[in-house]
Amino acid sequence: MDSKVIYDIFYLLAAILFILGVKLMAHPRTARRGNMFGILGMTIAIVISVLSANEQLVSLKPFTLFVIGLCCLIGILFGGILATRVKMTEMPQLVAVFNGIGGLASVLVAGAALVVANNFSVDEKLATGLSGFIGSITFIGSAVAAGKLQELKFFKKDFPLPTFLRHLINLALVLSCGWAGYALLNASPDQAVLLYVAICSFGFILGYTLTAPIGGADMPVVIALLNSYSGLAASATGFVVGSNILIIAGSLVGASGIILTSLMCVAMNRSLLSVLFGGGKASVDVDADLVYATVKRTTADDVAMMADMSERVVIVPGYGMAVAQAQNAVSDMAEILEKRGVTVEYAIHPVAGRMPGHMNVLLAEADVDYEQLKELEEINPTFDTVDLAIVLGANDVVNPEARKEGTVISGMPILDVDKAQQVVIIKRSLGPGYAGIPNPLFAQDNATMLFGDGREAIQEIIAALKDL
Amino acid sequence: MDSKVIYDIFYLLAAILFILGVKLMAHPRTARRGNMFGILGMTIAIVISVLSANEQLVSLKPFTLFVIGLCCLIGILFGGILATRVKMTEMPQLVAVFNGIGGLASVLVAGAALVVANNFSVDEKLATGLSGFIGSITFIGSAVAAGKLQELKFFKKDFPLPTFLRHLINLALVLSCGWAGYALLNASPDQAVLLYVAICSFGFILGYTLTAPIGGADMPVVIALLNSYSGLAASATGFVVGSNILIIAGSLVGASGIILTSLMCVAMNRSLLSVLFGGGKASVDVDADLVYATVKRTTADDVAMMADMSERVVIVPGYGMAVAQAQNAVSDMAEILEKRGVTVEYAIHPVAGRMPGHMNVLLAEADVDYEQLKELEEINPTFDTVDLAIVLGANDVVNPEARKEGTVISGMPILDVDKAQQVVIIKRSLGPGYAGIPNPLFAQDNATMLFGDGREAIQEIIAALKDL
Amino acid sequence: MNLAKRSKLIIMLGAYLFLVTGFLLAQGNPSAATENTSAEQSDVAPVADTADADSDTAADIDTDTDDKYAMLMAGLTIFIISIFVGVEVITKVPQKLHTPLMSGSNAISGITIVGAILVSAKCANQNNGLAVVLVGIAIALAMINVVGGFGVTHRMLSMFTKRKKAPST
Amino acid sequence: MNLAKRSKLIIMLGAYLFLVTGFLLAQGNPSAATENTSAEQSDVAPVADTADADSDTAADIDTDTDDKYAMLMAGLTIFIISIFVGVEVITKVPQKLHTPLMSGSNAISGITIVGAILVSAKCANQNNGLAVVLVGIAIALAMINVVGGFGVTHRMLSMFTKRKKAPST
Ligand SMILES: NC(=O)c1ccc[n+]([C@@H]2O[C@H](COP(=O)([O-])OP(=O)(O)OC[C@H]3O[C@@H](n4cnc5c(N)ncnc54)[C@H](OP(=O)(O)O)[C@@H]3O)[C@@H](O)[C@H]2O)c1
Ligand SMILES: NC(=O)c1ccc[n+]([C@@H]2O[C@H](COP(=O)([O-])OP(=O)(O)OC[C@H]3O[C@@H](n4cnc5c(N)ncnc54)[C@H](OP(=O)(O)O)[C@@H]3O)[C@@H](O)[C@H]2O)c1
Repeated sequence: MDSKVIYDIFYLLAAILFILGVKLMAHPRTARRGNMFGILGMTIAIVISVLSANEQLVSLKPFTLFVIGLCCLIGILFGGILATRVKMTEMPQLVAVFNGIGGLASVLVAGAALVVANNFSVDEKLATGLSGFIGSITFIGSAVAAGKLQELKFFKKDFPLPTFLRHLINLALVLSCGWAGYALLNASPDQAVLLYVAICSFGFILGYTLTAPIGGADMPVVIALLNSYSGLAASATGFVVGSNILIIAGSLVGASGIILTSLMCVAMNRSLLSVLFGGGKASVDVDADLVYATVKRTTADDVAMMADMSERVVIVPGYGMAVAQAQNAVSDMAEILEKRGVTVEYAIHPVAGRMPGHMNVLLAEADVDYEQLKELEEINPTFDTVDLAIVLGANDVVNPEARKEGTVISGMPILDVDKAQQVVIIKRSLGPGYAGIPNPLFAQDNATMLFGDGREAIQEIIAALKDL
Repeated sequence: MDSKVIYDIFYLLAAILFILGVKLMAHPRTARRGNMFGILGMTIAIVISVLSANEQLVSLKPFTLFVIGLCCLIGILFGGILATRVKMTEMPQLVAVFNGIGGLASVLVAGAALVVANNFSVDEKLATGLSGFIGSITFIGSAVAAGKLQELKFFKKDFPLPTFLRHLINLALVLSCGWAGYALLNASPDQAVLLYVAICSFGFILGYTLTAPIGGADMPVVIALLNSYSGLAASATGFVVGSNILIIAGSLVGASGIILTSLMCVAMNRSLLSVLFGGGKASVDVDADLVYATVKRTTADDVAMMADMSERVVIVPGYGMAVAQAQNAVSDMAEILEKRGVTVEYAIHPVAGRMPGHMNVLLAEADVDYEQLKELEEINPTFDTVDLAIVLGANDVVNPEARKEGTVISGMPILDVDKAQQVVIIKRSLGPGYAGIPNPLFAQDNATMLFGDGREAIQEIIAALKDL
Repeated sequence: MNLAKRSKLIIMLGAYLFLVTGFLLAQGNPSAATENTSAEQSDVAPVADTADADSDTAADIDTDTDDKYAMLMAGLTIFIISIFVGVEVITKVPQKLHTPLMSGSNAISGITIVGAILVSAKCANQNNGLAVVLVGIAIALAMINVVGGFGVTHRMLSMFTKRKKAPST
Repeated sequence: MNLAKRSKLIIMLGAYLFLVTGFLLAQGNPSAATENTSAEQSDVAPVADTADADSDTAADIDTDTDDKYAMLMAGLTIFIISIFVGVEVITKVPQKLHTPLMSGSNAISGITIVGAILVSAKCANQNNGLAVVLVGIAIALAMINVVGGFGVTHRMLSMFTKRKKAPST
């Protein structure tokens, strides 16, 4: 009894550390400490759980402890490799992978708890079913999302079924899960395990049929949603094993995921339903050639000259910067310009790139001071005093069409780049961005295009600047 | 069992309503809805508790239900009378009275639970002891605070004992409570009740000895602190009767009180300890006559003239406005000035008056639009464009001494009234305010004094304005 | 603000440590634990005390005291997380609404009325009429707190929402 | 912002209703309740089932199922209040830190490892080696989640705190 008290107090302490950790994430200065709080909380929780397991073990003791230790080591090894090796541009995929892994772990834990349980109450069975259901959807859904973002062949091909049939299949799967879950509540232990396996299998299939038809570019929303699910699965597991820390930590993650999801949807001016079940995207009926009739080209030398003569330059990065991995080159260019007395700022749109905060992370990787990164509300009123705006691989987030009615991006707040004195757009072609519509900004009087890969173009500008 | 589920879900709903209610308090527009949420939550909680009590009753059923109903009615009656009859200027006292009543209720409930308990565990006994201890301190402490604020004779006389002896007595009382509480944990049921009575008696005395020596003007801090205590007492009672809603609601109140306490202390630049145990106030060693050598007087007619010729007038209300009940007169004066094309604003210092938000409530009562009320950070940078500042019964919050080192108010942020073109100070004399130090503002070149009761002075100005 | 934040942290950790030490003290006291068990045995109603004896060896059986303990721990968890909610929510209330906040939260602390009503049933079941009357007083007091607190808050807030009226004189 | 606030409310109420209906469904099912009791009786360990029979009449005696139920309710309460804390705390995180927030909260969801370790003891106590190995896999997976998530968050945040370096070329 006494040791249990101490354990529980430490669990509570761990929960407090998690909450404080997230709280400290509210500022770049304290965020690192916040992460440390999280690590500390997790370490405490794991150590305490091992201690209490050790105390409860009456048979297979050495074997179990060995398995726990070994598996922890394996996890640390692989987790460490993933954390240190993966490129910053692959962050969205990595988060998806972690999500999926977390979901699968929930499935396994709840399943194992069910197998060894001898007197599960109805509500514990309900929690087990939920845990399996959510966890399995999260697992496969995240795998699909990661595959699409990594642009793996397998996930690229279109989903073969028509929308109506797809919805029907999904509905059937959900109903089957519901039925299996209901049966689980009344089932004998042996049946229960079988039914649990059924729920998880349906969940796995559902994870695929739900996410496979969603376009690769919508994946970030899906990932945030699945992040939320992985938290809910952890919470459900908490109800299964009767552990408050799982409930608290899981609900924190659940809240975080759902908030990020809704922020992304708001910033894109789309509803979550239209992201998940399609129907949001209208077909392109604007004639791109007409829009682009007056497009002017420019050269790296000209851009360098313009930049050098400017007082204030704003760089607007977008998904193309991530694709081209141009962040370091951009940072170097900014440095050179600043040495020449030019004020350089970055305008970061909330949904630039493919995940929330994507551009911030990339630019931070390139050692850009976070004070230089301006958010939309902050920089938009000052665009008319900007001498030169360099749009680097951004498209939708600077598309003035968003101000009109009736386009797919109508209502989405955009960066008012078109109000700058001069605009240079760096991209490989006149191809559209994520939303698939042409951008009249490119043909504006004060705009010129610099065609080419993002990083190469910037490097050419740097070379030209050095020659000046 | 089934009805219990429904009850518990409704309790949870009530808790959610409380949280949402406080959340909605974040804006004047939604605050009323927030209060309604609170009322709804409380109604649900009470109805559910009566239903579940009705279900559990096996003997004395009609009698008990009658008592519950009757007592509820009595409570509603008296509560209603207090809520509707009490003047807005007496708000601080009223809050103190409610606090004390809540604390006493906690004492009684925990006591009754102890009397009828047959197998209280150690922790429930601990919670009972805490509930009695905190509740009894809250009860008497609040009574003293209310008495002091109402300026009742009985509470006015100085505490007769020297500081050192006082601390000793307090320490002895706390230790006695600790001893009684410790004994309570191991006591048999009969002993337990006696020990509980002892704890509460010590608590009652402690409530008096702790608060009686604190100056009347420090009472608002004490009230906020006791507010927090009454919440903690409710939480402790929740542990005693095993009810989560009490725990949640109580901790909300506990957090609210402690935050208000710390905000007040920060705004006054004093530590909580110095408020509670004295020692913060230095004796006045500035010669008031010297400071006030160059004070100039003015008349209501002159003030009316000055105000009429101004473009922008700022009214700075203080505790004196509350004493003189001048809020309606002020609002009328502002209206007349506005009709004559003068911009009128109010500068509200965080600790003007005697409780947080005191001035806001009074001015709101006088139908002043809350958009006109400016907070310190907002209005301070603009004081040099103010033509006339009318300081009405405020003193410390406009005392430039706060900018110097070594005075009792050093470091307290003040309203920069002295930067205005003209300053008129309306008060009855050259007497000091709450902090007890002279105010060099009164003798400044651009300042003139209008001596008299706040309301009468304003009414004279109004009359003069009408004659212009 | 930074100071306020830091003080918040300290307050929360303080409250936590306060509770935890108090609790540990109570638990760490072996005589208290025994007393507790014996009090239970003198119970009128049949409690499943027999299970207590062999419960320490079997790993996953909940006994009565274990459950009571678990409830206490859950209560403590709820308390601490609610304090977090409270702190987060209340720091967002602007200064000008601090007086209504104070009276409103005051009204919420009248929630003890629920405790009073629940206890009244226990008192009555033991045929303790006097205890019922005592609890009745508590109900009346808490009700004053509730009605008065919410009423006065409503009165204040109604003033805040009104627009400027025509001059009274 | 107003939209975000409203959606928050809806989300929370939604989650609440979702749980509550699921739960009511489970409780409202009488056959489930009987099945549940019979499953308990076939239990290996001696549970105090005898107390169950007369517990419904006596008011203040906690039985085993009652306590399990109370724990569930407490869990639900903790869940909902934690969601409030989460919403309050997370809405304060600025946009620029959303990617680290995502990976950090991801790491926190690896808390299932605690559940896995706790369950592993139960599996071992039933001499179910296979179950232990299965749970072991769960431990490894959750550990990847934890270490990877916190690691990558740390890596990102370290970049955020660094000042501008000298140009690389
Ligand atoms: N951030 C999020 O959380 C999130 C989540 C979901 C969806 N989205 C959506 O993603 C979009 C983001 O807007 P955005 O403006 O950042 O990107 P975008 O509209 O997708 O446009 C990216 C542009 O980058 C160019 N590009 C690609 N590779 C390049 C390379 N190697 N070098 C130079 N340019 C390259 C492409 O043009 P070329 O092919 O001609 O080079 C493309 O037009 C928004 O529509 C948003 O709604 C964002
Ligand atoms: N708001 C809070 O939460 C709170 C809490 C605790 C302490 N405090 C303290 O209270 C003080 C508040 O500052 P304050 O400037 O508002 O008030 P103050 O410094 O206490 O000064 C009030 C002034 O009003 C004058 N006065 C009194 N009755 C009057 C009447 N009928 N007509 C006209 N004038 C009258 C008094 O001067 P005469 O006697 O000459 O008329 C006095 O100098 C601060 O020191 C603050 O720290 C505030």
